Amino acid sequence: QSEGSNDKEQNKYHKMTLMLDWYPNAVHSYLYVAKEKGYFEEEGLDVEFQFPANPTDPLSLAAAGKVTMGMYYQPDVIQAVANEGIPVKAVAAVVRSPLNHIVFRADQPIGNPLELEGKKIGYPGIPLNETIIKTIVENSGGSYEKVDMVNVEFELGSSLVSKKVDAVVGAYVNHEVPQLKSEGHDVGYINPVDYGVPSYYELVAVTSEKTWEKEQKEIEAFWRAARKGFDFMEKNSEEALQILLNQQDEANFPLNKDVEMESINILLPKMKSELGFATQEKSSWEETANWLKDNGLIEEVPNIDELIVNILP
Amino acid sequence: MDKQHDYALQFKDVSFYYNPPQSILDKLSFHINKGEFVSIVGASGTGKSTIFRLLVGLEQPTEGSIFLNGDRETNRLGKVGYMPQKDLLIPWRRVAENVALPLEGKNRDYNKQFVLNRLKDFGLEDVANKYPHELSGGMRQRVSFLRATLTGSNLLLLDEPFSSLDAMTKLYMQEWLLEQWNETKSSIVFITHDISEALFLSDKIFVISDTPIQMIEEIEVPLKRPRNRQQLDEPSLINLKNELINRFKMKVT
Amino acid sequence: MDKQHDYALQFKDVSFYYNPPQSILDKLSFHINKGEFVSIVGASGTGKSTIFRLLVGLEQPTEGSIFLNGDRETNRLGKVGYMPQKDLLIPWRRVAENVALPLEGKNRDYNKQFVLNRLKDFGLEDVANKYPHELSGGMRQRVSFLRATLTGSNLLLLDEPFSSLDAMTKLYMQEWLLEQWNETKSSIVFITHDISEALFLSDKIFVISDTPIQMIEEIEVPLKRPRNRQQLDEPSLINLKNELINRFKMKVT
Amino acid sequence: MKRYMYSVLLLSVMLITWEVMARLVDVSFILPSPMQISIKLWELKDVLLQHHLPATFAVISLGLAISLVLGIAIAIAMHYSKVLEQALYPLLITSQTIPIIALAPIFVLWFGYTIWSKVAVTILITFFPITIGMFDGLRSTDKELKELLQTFGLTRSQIFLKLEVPSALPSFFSGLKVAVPMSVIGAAIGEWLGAQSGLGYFSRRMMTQFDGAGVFAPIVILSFVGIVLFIVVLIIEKYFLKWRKK
Amino acid sequence: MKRYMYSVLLLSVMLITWEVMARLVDVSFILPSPMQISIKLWELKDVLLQHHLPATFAVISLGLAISLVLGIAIAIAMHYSKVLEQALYPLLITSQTIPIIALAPIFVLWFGYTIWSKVAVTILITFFPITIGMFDGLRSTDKELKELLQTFGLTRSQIFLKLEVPSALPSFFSGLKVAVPMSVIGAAIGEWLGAQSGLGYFSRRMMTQFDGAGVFAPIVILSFVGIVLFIVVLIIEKYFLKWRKK
Ligand SMILES: Nc1ncnc2c1ncn2[C@@H]1O[C@H](COP(=O)(O)OP(=O)(O)OP(=O)(O)O)[C@@H](O)[C@H]1O
Ligand SMILES: Nc1ncnc2c1ncn2[C@@H]1O[C@H](COP(=O)(O)OP(=O)(O)OP(=O)(O)O)[C@@H](O)[C@H]1O
Ligand SMILES: [Mg+2]
Ligand SMILES: [Mg+2]
Repeated sequence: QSEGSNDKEQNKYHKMTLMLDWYPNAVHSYLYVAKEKGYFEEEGLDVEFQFPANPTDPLSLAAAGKVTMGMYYQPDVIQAVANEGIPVKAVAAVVRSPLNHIVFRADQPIGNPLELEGKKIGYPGIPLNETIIKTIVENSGGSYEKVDMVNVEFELGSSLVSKKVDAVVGAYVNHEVPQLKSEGHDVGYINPVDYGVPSYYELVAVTSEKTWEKEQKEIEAFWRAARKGFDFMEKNSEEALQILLNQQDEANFPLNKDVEMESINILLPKMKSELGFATQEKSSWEETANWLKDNGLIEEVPNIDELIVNILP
Repeated sequence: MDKQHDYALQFKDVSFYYNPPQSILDKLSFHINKGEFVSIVGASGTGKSTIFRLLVGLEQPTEGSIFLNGDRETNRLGKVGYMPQKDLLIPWRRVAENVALPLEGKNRDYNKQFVLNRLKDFGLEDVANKYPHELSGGMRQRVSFLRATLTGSNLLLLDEPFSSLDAMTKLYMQEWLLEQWNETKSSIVFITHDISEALFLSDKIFVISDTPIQMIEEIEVPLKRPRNRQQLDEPSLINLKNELINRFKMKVT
Repeated sequence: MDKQHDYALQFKDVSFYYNPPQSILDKLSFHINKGEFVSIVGASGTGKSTIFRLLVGLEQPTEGSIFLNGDRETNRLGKVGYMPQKDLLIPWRRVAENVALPLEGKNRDYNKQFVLNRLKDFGLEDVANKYPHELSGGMRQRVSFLRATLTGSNLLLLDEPFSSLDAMTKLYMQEWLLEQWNETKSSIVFITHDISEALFLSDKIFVISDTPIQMIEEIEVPLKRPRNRQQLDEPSLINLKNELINRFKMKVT
Repeated sequence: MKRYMYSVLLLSVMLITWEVMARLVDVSFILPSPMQISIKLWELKDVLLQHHLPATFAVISLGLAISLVLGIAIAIAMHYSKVLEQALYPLLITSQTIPIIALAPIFVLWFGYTIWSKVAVTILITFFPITIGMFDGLRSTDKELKELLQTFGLTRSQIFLKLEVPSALPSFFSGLKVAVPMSVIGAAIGEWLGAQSGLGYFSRRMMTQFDGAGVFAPIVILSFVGIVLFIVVLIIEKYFLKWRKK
Repeated sequence: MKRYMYSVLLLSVMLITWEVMARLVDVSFILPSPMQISIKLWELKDVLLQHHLPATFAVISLGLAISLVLGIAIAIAMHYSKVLEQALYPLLITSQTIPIIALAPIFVLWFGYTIWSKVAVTILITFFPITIGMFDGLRSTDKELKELLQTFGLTRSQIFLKLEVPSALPSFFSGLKVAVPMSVIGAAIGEWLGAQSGLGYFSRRMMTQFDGAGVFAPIVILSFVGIVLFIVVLIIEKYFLKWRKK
């Protein structure tokens, strides 16, 4: 009998999967808050989080309809839509400026992008990172040809500290940097926005066109709940972090509290928006798309109106 | 079914080809009486084994008919006892299970006690639970022979059954075979290359000379039974033997 | 080296064990004269092949000495012609290359023409370039025999060389062997289970009765050479044969 | 077992050398020492054994089970249909010479991060040895024995069950013994490509944590799974082929 | 070749079904059609054949070459030393039952993104079949033939060259035929884990570009490499074992 009622309980909720951009860390606190505090349930949602094994899985699985939404990177979304016609829509902007910084070992400091010439730079197999390096090196008057780019997939930190590469791009100022520091590896970083890279949205949420058609209501409900989570995170960042930390068990990505606290502090200003958390601005998409076009990463700027939906509070 | 004379088996105008233009049997007729022991001798590749394959039903004559116990039979599978040249025991079955194979074909709930009794008759009760590879060559031949008799047919075809035995075991097996034949009262057709063996064992020797086989020459063995090996050393038999040997001294290249 | 009588080979008080307590040879002495053809008969497992293994140098006597051509030899490998029971040809070598093996042991630049001439002598020139699997059983035996003669030794040991041949081919090979022996004038020791074969071929028959072998009974074959097979049918030989057969009618189980 | 003495000795020497080397080099995220791995294994034993091992084991069992059903069915079909054999056998053989595993990433797109993407990789990698083993085994049936059973009047299905299936077993088990370690590898590769639990997933994930011992610990368990499964197959084989032993 | 008619037919049917399915589904990043793959292959032929193929081929050749030298040497050493055999053989067999490939990511840490990390994976995966093939082959030498050659006075090294090595060839080639497709898989897996060029790398990279046809195109070439290498081994084998044929 109790099993039967359990089934009914579950049927009440709409099942949803969200693939994070990475293993859970401070940037996802609001999601875990929303889950823990029951905000999703209030909206009638049963949300499951997945973590990608492949850097591109959040986008490709969202596009293939294997997950409801995926967290991805604005420039990469634009490329996928423009170049391959991947049928996705961006539904929310989560982090509104680049976290992706160029990280180097402090014993071999790199003061200016010009010094990247002749160095080995590790990146996680995403071409955008090549463009970032190209943009900052060339804006500093250097030549991209002289930079040695190495695909290291997810092993950014390990390749840097094991001296397989001299610097990495694709590492996050809010994660890898404090993480490496806490492990005693002294590192420095360069913010690409300082050298000509547009301040693109680091993290957006995407879904497939088909999923949007079918589950628009639920997706909107999702972001209502997420906003509540974000409000909570903003006001009680320590408690929000604790909720995240409680979520992790040994099976998950073990997090360092100090690292994550620093991360939240870096993140909060980059996530906040006057218009409301997760809202999107067409201008940001246009600016980024044009930068990509100028760098030959896309041939045509896609129709932004079709690409994004702005879910207002 | 045409009822013919009461022969154990009869070929009537049988022709057979494996690959059509090349004929192996050409309108061959012969018969074997009930209770007779007949040996077939002839050079390699003339078609002796083919005659057996036809008899047991693995091949069908292109023309002509084959009669078993006077009845014309087209489906002969399971009706003739056949003991191939190699002992061909199934290696993962114990002796008793190997022996029971022809019974399993007819009836999956055969009488196990019956099999054990037969094993006893053949002096094989001690090895009933052994695997074939635990047996000596002579033993395996006896198991194979017993199995052939369990088809229930009174006609047994033996295709060079002793050719791979050493000389001593062979002598022993020949005598054992005669004993069994005496007791079971079946008809036996026996292919061999060994003239002494044919003389010692058979009532008649069928001589095959050429392919395609059109006729078979029948030679009566002038010996009474029971026989003993010394009789082979009598001058009349030595003459018969040498005559046969000379006829078959094939070109060995 | 002690110079002894001029025997082709001699065992002097030879003892041998594979697994120490169990003795195979016990102070065995015997000899074979030059040019003699000797057959060894005896029940299975008595140690006939072991005598050969000692002779060719694959085993060393635990006690006693072995003499070849009157000289005491401890390293006998390569000095005695040995033809094993199976023909043991190397399958990826052509006939001529197989035959040349004993020469390669001594000298890597042997005379190819010499090998071809020997092949001709043995009627094998047509198959010189064939692979062993392309040959009939009788052919392979001949190749193996020729190879054994090329060790250059006048002593040839043949371990049941014809046991796996069919009866007809065997008769043919026996006659061929006698011819070769006549021509090469070597001494031959021949292990067999077939009494008729031993009688037809040898000057003497060595009879082995029990393990450990302490002595060998020698029986002269009362036949002049050249022989023909009909002589085996003479009453005196038939008696000798039956006597030997009765002695060896082993228990076949 | 005295005959394994040298192996055990060599293995010990290798482990000690590794331990010493690891201590000398002292960068545990590149080269953790056996001791560190053992400690990590002990620390993580609950989560590894209760959470990740069952996930991986489910993949392996499902993959092997489907491969077995599919492989045996296709082998039997090929055995009975000349046309099927001529059509499929060359393709099966050829498929073995191509790096079919390179297709694995596609499965993630087809099946998402469900168990099925990993099961598919496992099937892909185990299907061939099982099918070929079974088919070659059926084909190896002694033709003369088969004819003999026909002369005893046994029906086609009796001959199949009493002769052909038992004849196929040795070759089938050879195939299975190849497939079983492969299944572990298939599950691990599948988990690298997309998973949320499983030993392969955990190992890869520890890599991103610079936790060398954590990378090796699940591999040790995976190896153990491989060895245990292999031994299970050996035991089953021994049972079915017990007539072969002395 | 009439006997391959059904295979070719089946293959064609499969390709056509795939093409039709792909057109119906019409999401080329999940399921590109054979036609799209062919077109992509043609477009990319220069960069694939001139840049990535040589990189992968270098990995395969180096890996196979080292495996061959090492494997043959160890097989011979085991053949001549009972102690070595007893120490190594059980470990070699056991190593086959464990998912040793799961260690591949570690190589990236040890060798960086150089060719050696991929070569190491290739060696890891090809070493075993070559060693075991050679060793089992040497061990399969007919003992009676060996003794016969001793009685002819041949020395130990003559017997090794004239008898044992040729006796080992069939089993050695069986091992090599297993190793060759494995080497292609090893190189591809090695390249997934960290590389800057190579067909495996390119395929994975196209995945990040959502270019389905681009994922498959290098796999087609990899398959081709596998088949060609396999045929080369078949030809060499046929040459050495030509005495076996009719
Ligand atoms: N299945 C077959 N298909 C085609 N030809 C065959 C087949 N079996 C036998 N033959 C041919 O038929 C002829 C007779 O063969 P068979 O086996 O009956 O000879 P045999 O007298 O038994 O010879 P042996 O004494 O060597 O056993 C031979 O030329 C043989 O090559
Ligand atoms: N390598 C060996 N190690 C241990 N014992 C052996 C070895 N070779 C033979 N024997 C034993 O030595 C005895 C004599 O064997 P041998 O092969 O010499 O007999 P044989 O007279 O040639 O027998 P057969 O007629 O069966 O060939 C047998 O009991 C046999 O089991
Ligand atoms: Mg025949
Ligand atoms: Mg012997």
